[in-house]
Amino acid sequence: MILVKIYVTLKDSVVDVQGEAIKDATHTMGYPNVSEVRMGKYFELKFDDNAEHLEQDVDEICDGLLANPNIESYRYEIAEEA
Amino acid sequence: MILVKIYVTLKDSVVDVQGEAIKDATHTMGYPNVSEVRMGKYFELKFDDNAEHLEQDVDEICDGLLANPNIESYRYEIAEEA
Amino acid sequence: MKFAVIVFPGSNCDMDLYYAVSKGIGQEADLVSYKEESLDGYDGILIPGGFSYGDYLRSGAIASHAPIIKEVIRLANEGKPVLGICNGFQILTEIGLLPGTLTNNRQNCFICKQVELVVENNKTIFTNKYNLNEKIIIPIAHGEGRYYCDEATLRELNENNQVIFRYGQNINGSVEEIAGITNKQGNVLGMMPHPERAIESILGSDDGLKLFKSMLETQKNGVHI
Amino acid sequence: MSEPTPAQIKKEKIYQTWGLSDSEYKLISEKILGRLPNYTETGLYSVMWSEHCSYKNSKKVLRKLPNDSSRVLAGPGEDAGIIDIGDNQAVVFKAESHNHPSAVEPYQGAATGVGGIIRDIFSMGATPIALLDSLKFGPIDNDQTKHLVKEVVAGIGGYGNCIGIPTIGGEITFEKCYEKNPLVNAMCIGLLDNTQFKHGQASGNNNLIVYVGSTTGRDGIHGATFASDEFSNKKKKQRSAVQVGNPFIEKLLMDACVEIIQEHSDWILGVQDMGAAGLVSSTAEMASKAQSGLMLNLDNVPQREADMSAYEMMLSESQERMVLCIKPEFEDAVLDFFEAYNLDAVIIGKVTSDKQYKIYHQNKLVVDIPIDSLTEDVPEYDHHGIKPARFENDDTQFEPELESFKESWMNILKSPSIASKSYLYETYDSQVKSNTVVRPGSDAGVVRIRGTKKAIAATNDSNSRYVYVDPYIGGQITVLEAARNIVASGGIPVGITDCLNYGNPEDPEIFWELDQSVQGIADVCNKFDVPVISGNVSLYNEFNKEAIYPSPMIGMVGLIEDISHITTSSFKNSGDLIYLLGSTGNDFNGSEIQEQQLGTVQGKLNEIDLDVELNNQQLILKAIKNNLLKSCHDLSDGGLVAAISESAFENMLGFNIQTSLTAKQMFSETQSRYLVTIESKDKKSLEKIFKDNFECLGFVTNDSVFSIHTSDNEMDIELSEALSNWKEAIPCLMK
Ligand SMILES: Nc1ncnc2c1ncn2[C@@H]1O[C@H](COP(=O)(O)OP(=O)(O)O)[C@@H](O)[C@H]1O
Ligand SMILES: [Mg+2]
Repeated sequence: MILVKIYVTLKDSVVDVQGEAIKDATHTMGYPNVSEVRMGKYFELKFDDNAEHLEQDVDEICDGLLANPNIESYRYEIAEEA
Repeated sequence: MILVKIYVTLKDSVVDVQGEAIKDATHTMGYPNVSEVRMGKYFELKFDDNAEHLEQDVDEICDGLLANPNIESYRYEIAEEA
Repeated sequence: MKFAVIVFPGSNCDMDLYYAVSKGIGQEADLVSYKEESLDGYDGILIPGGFSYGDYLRSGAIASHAPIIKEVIRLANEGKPVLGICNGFQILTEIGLLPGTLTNNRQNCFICKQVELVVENNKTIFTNKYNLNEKIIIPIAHGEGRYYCDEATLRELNENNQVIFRYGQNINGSVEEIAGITNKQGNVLGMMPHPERAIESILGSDDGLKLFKSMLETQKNGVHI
Repeated sequence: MSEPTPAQIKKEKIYQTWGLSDSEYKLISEKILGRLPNYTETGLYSVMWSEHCSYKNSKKVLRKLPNDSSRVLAGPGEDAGIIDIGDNQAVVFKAESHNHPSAVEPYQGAATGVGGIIRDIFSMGATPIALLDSLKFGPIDNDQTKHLVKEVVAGIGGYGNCIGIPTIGGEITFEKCYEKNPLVNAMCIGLLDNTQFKHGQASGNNNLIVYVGSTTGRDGIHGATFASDEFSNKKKKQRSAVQVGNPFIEKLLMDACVEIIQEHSDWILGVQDMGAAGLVSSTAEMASKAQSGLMLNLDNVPQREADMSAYEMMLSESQERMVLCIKPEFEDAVLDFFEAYNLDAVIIGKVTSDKQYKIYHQNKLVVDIPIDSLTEDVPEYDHHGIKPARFENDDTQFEPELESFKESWMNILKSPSIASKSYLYETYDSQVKSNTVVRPGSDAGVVRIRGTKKAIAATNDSNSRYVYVDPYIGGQITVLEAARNIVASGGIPVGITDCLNYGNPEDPEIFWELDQSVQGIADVCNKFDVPVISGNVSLYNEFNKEAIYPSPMIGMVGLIEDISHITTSSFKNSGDLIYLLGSTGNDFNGSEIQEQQLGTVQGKLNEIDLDVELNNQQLILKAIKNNLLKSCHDLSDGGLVAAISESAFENMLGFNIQTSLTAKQMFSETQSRYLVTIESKDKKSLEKIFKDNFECLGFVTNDSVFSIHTSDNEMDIELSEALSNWKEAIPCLMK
């Protein structure tokens, strides 16, 4: 079993409405020192061991599905699993 | 400036309706070796340097805002930034 | 004129579109499953609103991998009219037939209400029955309807008159109040508001009817652009 | 970890922690089984004998409610009741509470509440056509309540919008007593185009039991007993019971179930949703109703988590699951049918003739009990009611102080319970399916029935202040208010569903409130010939022993015979004449203005003359059928002040009125009144219908001013100022 951790984040040029709302909420909660919040997505995908072109597959899944290239970018880490 | 990366994931016992739908989609896309998908949230919070009880603050923000303790758990990493 | 209304798992405005075509303009419409692999014989493609695949992950993202999509792209490239409403618009951007992206409303919640739209371009196959700058009342019902694109794309949309509808007031944070756009060729329209819910005055407005009539008019008499 | 043995369960009284009393346990082991129940069996009894599933504390009271009329095709007992609306069509509706789950996890609690009530409707083979919701929270003056409101509303919208059923109405009120015990009631209405509905029955030896839908996990285990339990600080650990809704799967299930029932009724004998107490309650009820037994093999149940015990599987409340009973010769057809919808369906058991409930898990027989004992042998409790002390010294009639007429007027408009809720309900899709003629914002929501001239009006109403002040009259008022909303929209009330939300019924004072208010509801239903065809009881709504106000919620459905009768509450044109139908007394006890000025509600309520009420309803309907009314609005909270302002707002019109009422009486909440407008040419015709008992107040204007002349006062109010008080109150508080 192979575990792939994928992080999808909004490109810097795109306003993050949810992040902004969360930042405001942290201030109301009494944490004025939070100066920026960006919200992204985090995925854990498990692959059966026999994945041959793992990196290529992951790239394709990210480009085609998990991230929207117009507004998002992604990175990932591959970890073996028991 | 301090950068905190926060990962919020559904507890294992909670059904991940989005993850299931994404898994099915990866199969349609031709990656049958994806055996599980879990979807979570990823946050990047920037704190002004003068954060005194940083860990405590982050815990409070996570518990009270970013994660729903009924169904989610979280972990985080703290990194200095330029 | 024969329309295909594409039905994805989770589409929920498919019947509304079906009625808009069959009752509203008296034309033939078929509900066509996302599983189908051919759209031969259809003169127009309609992609309905709703929550395809629950809108999980990102609205329209999963639907863009359905088998039928290849055919939608083929017909679009052949110049057939393709109309995506709400979730349909989101799907059209996901598959790249239209530029930009629909993201969370500025208010960060779903909004359902009657809104005013301004017809920005009435020389299209979808809007030739409207007057230029006509103000029409059409309902919206979406949570992810804030149109976003980068500056270059925006410039191009404006230069090519691809912005077809703008909101009278910026209702959800869309760039330049954009509510609906076409592709460069003008045969693919995506819009967040629901013209198919505005075809009978008893339901609050019949301003959407002209959109469907425009498509029919074009089919009969060609486009007067 | 191994399960406790039967002897341990008895010795350590483990059953008590699951809500079974000593005497109930004794009844099970000594009378029913003649042996000690094992762990799984004890679990089954504890959920099936909970108040939520068995109504053991409320059955006696519920029998007061009439459930028959010439239109009733099915009453309580099925997943939902059915009302004939002619032309071989029927409406199916029910309301359900999800109070405790929403208190714990507001988004998912509310969402799964909506999901659950929708399943109750489509399991009858009906196509859901509308949703409503009744919500009660504490005052929005703290972050916790704001969070609760935001999440509950988001959960309701999240589910309803996604599945594509319009939310056409509801109510939202704020009261201190709901601070820790919010109420979340949801109602669904379905349309049956063929009145040959399916009973949820599992009959006929060797017929098969099919499981379809989502996988089973450990979610919501003991949700049903949890819903029947009082709430306190200590119980935070119950958070593990959270269920997560998947409206996407539910949409597939809904479409599939409606189709299989409508198109392939020969394949199936029964369909039931898995709601509270999941697999056990759905299968046991289906078999018990059909006088059959049932054999289930849990190894076939699709499982999401590893190593689930039989107990966990039987009690799981995982969402979006249904059970069907089918004929064996159609096994393949049924499984293929669901496959085409991308739904997992499996055979998990069969019907037997021995009336036993036999459950196998990992090749062992883990349950072997008489199936009827779960549903039929529940002891019924006859509680004793005592009139609470607050009803002593209650003969005073409150008199409001009007230091400033204008300020009092504005205070009514910005009171959260009266102020516009559009900020909240605009997050619900109210139009999907293109049948909604009247969206939230008028008196009742209205959906037309495509292909006919008919439409359905529906409303959710409760007025717990009045029920608190006088349970009997308050119960009456709740039904009357609902009926007026239907009538004002042009409909004839045809049926009711209810959610009876109360505190702990073992407290005699609370039981008295329950008993009295249900009597009030029943008496009005009988008088008006409106049956209660379904409903739900939610007791133990207490937090640290503080009970909510007695809060019966009435979901009423009306039939509009011709869409041309549909009437809304908003003024239409300047120059139209404004009439008040019904006489106004000094009714300030229990009113909004009393609450505002005293900080509480109290005092005696005047008796209601049901003949006058009925007569006024008929006059309104007659005027509507004669096409006279341009608008019609019933008077409720906030009296004439609220009603006339609300009517003016939608089309931004003003009015000029001159009334024989005093300024104070403008705030009176006397029952049985309506505010209507007509074109001036129709003056004679209207007055002929109304006969007496009305007052022509004045006329609608387009000069953006409310001009008010009472017998003892006069003032002008700017429309814009009134509007912003009413419209901005909720958004401001929510910020
Ligand atoms: N939770 C809700 N969901 C949908 N509509 C709502 C909700 N709350 C209030 N509304 C709508 O707001 C309007 C006013 O509600 P309310 O003051 O309770 O009406 P009434 O006093 O006539 O019963 C109604 O149209 C009602 O349907
Ligand atoms: Mg009303």
